Amino acid sequence: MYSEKVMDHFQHPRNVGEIENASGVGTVGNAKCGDIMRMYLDIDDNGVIQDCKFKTFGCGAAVATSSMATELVKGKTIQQALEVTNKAVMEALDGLPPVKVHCSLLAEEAIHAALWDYAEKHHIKIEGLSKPKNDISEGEEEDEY
Amino acid sequence: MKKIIYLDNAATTKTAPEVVDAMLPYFTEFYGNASTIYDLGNHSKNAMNEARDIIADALGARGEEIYFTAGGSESDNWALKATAEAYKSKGNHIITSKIEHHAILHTCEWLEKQGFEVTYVDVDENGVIKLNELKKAIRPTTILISVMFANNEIGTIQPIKEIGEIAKEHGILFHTDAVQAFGQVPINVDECHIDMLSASGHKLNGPKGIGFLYIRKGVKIRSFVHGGAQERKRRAGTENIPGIVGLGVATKRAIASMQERTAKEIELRDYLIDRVLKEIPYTRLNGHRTNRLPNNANFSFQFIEGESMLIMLDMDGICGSSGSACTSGSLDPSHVLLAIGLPHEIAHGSLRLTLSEEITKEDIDFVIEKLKSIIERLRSMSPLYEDFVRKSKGGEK
Amino acid sequence: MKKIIYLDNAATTKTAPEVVDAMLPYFTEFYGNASTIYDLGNHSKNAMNEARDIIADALGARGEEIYFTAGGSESDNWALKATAEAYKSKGNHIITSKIEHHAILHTCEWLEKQGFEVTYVDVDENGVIKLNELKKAIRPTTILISVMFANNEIGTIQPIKEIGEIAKEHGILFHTDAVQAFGQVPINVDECHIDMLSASGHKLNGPKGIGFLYIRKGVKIRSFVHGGAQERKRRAGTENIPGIVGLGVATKRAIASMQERTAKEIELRDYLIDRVLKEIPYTRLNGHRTNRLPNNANFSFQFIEGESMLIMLDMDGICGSSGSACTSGSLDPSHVLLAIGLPHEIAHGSLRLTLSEEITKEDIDFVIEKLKSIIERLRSMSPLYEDFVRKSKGGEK
Ligand SMILES: Cc1ncc(COP(=O)(O)O)c(C=O)c1O
Ligand SMILES: Cc1ncc(COP(=O)(O)O)c(C=O)c1O
Ligand code: FES
Ligand code: FES
Repeated sequence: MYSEKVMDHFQHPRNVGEIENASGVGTVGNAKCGDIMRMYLDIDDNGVIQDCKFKTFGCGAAVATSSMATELVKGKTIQQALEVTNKAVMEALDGLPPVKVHCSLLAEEAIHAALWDYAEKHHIKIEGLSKPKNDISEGEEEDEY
Repeated sequence: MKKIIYLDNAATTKTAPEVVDAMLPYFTEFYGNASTIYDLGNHSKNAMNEARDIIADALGARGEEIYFTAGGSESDNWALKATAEAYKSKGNHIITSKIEHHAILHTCEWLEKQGFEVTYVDVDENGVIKLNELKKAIRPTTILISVMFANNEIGTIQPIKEIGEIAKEHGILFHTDAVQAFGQVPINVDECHIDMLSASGHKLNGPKGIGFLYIRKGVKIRSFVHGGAQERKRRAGTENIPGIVGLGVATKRAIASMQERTAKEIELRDYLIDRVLKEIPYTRLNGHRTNRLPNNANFSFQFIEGESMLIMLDMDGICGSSGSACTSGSLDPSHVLLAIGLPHEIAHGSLRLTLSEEITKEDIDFVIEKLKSIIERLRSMSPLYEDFVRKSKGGEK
Repeated sequence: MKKIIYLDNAATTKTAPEVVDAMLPYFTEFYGNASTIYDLGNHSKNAMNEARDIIADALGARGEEIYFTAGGSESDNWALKATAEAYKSKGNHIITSKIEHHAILHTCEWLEKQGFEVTYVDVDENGVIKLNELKKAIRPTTILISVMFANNEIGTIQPIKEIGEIAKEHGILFHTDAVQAFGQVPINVDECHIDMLSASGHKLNGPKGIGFLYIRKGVKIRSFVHGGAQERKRRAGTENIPGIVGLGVATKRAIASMQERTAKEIELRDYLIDRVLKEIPYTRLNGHRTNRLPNNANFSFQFIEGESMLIMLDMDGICGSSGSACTSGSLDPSHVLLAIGLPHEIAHGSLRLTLSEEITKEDIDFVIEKLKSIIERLRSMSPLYEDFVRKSKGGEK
């Protein structure tokens, strides 16, 4: 069901854990399935993400996308991190089954939530970042039979 | 190949080798259509009626009351839709439970769209139907009560005899989905006042794609699959003779070995339940502690999500399930676990392990060890667990 | 054992040994439920999707347009009932032919009881549907045309492409019961504008109890069997993996051998037809002379009753049928033979012989010799024949 990359990131998730006194922490829940992801960011004075860790209560895809997302944002600037969309995460994982596309949104939203927390703590405004929703759910329609 | 410990026997079972052996001649040698006049067709007809009698015997019924179908889902659809059609002049109300299989629930929803009214009776925290609510739900227009014999997720066995008596007292038809119970627990349709009963071959080491509906003689019921005159004109379609023969042999086998097999399964199941509850914290058992299917254990592990757990178990060669396999297309937590009162996030972390006669104590020991480390690992990754630990620590200060 | 000459391949076929071989591992080794997450279940899922693709390829369709069922009858019921349900806001009129299989006709009758209107279009004396009548039957409320690809009794192949074009022109859905045609004649769903197509495994040396419904992408259709999320939520029930694998292999086999096999069958069929018509007096061929299934011959022998003929043939080891096997529960003469204009007493004396690739010219010669003496014997016993002879003699005086 899952690609080899997904299985690899599931079996050996990168950057699991917490960051003490993180620059930003974001927790998001997925209304569609009830799963939850938390992202910790350590951002230096130049606005570069030095470290990133996550915790996830979710399916295999949720764990793998969290892991991949942390890899993708590490070492990036805030602006670059904003470009790590769910599509980018999915591509990096060689794709997800259709029913699991929503899981990758969790990762994107968690990054945004952590950045929002950082911005609030530091009283700055990040271009292109809007207040994250507590619960994400997307408009993908199930066929009605 | 890695050793596999298959603990998903409620989803489907291995077809027993003697069942396959019995089926084989009916593919390539006695392949005649049972509805024909020549000798080759008679072979098929005789084999089919032998299977019918074996099944009838197992239920205390008569051969002519057994109608073969393609499986449990078709039997459930048939029982409900065709009874509704046949008895709609008498009334339009049906009673069922909140924890039925989707083959019943979605059929009920469909019937509601056709103008029928359905009451979904509650269950208690062990998954046992509330009999007083069931009684209160009865109306003069009630034509059918359908309550499953045993639940496929949490294994709870329902008070079928009591329900049958209530139905009988009120002159209401009683159907039971016995897909999980047939071959696992003794069933007598007369003692329990069962008018219709669904079962499916692949749950008792028989083949997939075959099942039956028991219909008590005298019950008016229409066809569900219309067409040829097979199954006494009640179920059309060329008879699946190999499947029917396989189901017959599987039934014979399940009934003959039931006592010994389930005694062993109950012992192992209880060993599994006791150790897991003792050795893994923040864990609960779902379903009734004793009144449950011999091979069923169902746990909820707090702070943990089911799919991740299943994938990790699979890596260790352990096949289990989270919620019902048939509903894995859905992301919603199991309606059964919600009905017994679990909150969403706990329902998410459920694990169903269903044993077979092949499972040993060593297997169970292996599973428990693996499970312990998987749960620990997943909890260490879980933001919910983090919050919980933080809060407890906060409380200790 | 006595040698059997099996000439009832339209009723059912021998499951090919390579089909059985392909199925075997899925009973006892890869028995996992396809709707599960672990590796064992993936095995099943992959095997199932491979079969789906083979079948789709055979029709010029896509894998996701193939939905597995328990056989032709279920497919026919599903196609008609669920389309009617889904499109009833558009209209309540359905068009079919007078010579459909009972799986279509009885379903139509059921739909009539639910308030739908059905036009049963006539056929000509060869069993070909009257296209001008079909066109005239179309109303603004027509939602579905269902015409069989080839008839199971008389073998006549219908002008499916023309019907498809008419349906398309009027924006009406087109279903075809291809249970007899699939694997026997080339079919392309796009060329013929087919929206839905029914087939059944056991008619093409596949297993019994498995079939499929092709549903063109975009066709709104409801479920017929409600329940679990299998078959993209459209057909509930644990997937019959061995059956599905068998159907896949049978399809591959039938498609690969089609040209050579049917060329041989046509030659033998024509040899049989020519000799019977020449050597047995008062005999007619039913169905179209050339536009018929490669393996189908159907005769009416005047002054003779079908069952007696079948029993005598069986004594010589020959399996044939009189009318459709599926209607043998009924004593009425075949609705197909009546529709092509045969009077009752001639319809009663019909014999259908349907060949397979295993049949040789020697077999056919044997059958013709036996048939000649059986007909002679039965005629010598027939009062109808006596009257006839008397009358003819009277005429000669
Ligand atoms: C034309 C036709 N349609 C439908 C069916 C029903 O198929 P099954 O008996 O496999 O359900 C048959 C076979 O009996 C048939 O010949
Ligand atoms: C209680 C119950 N009812 C009905 C079914 C449906 O049976 P099948 O999948 O064989 O159609 C199942 C199995 O999934 C079940 O467990
Ligand atoms: S199913 Fe919930 S995140 Fe994947
Ligand atoms: S006399 Fe027997 S069926 Fe007509």
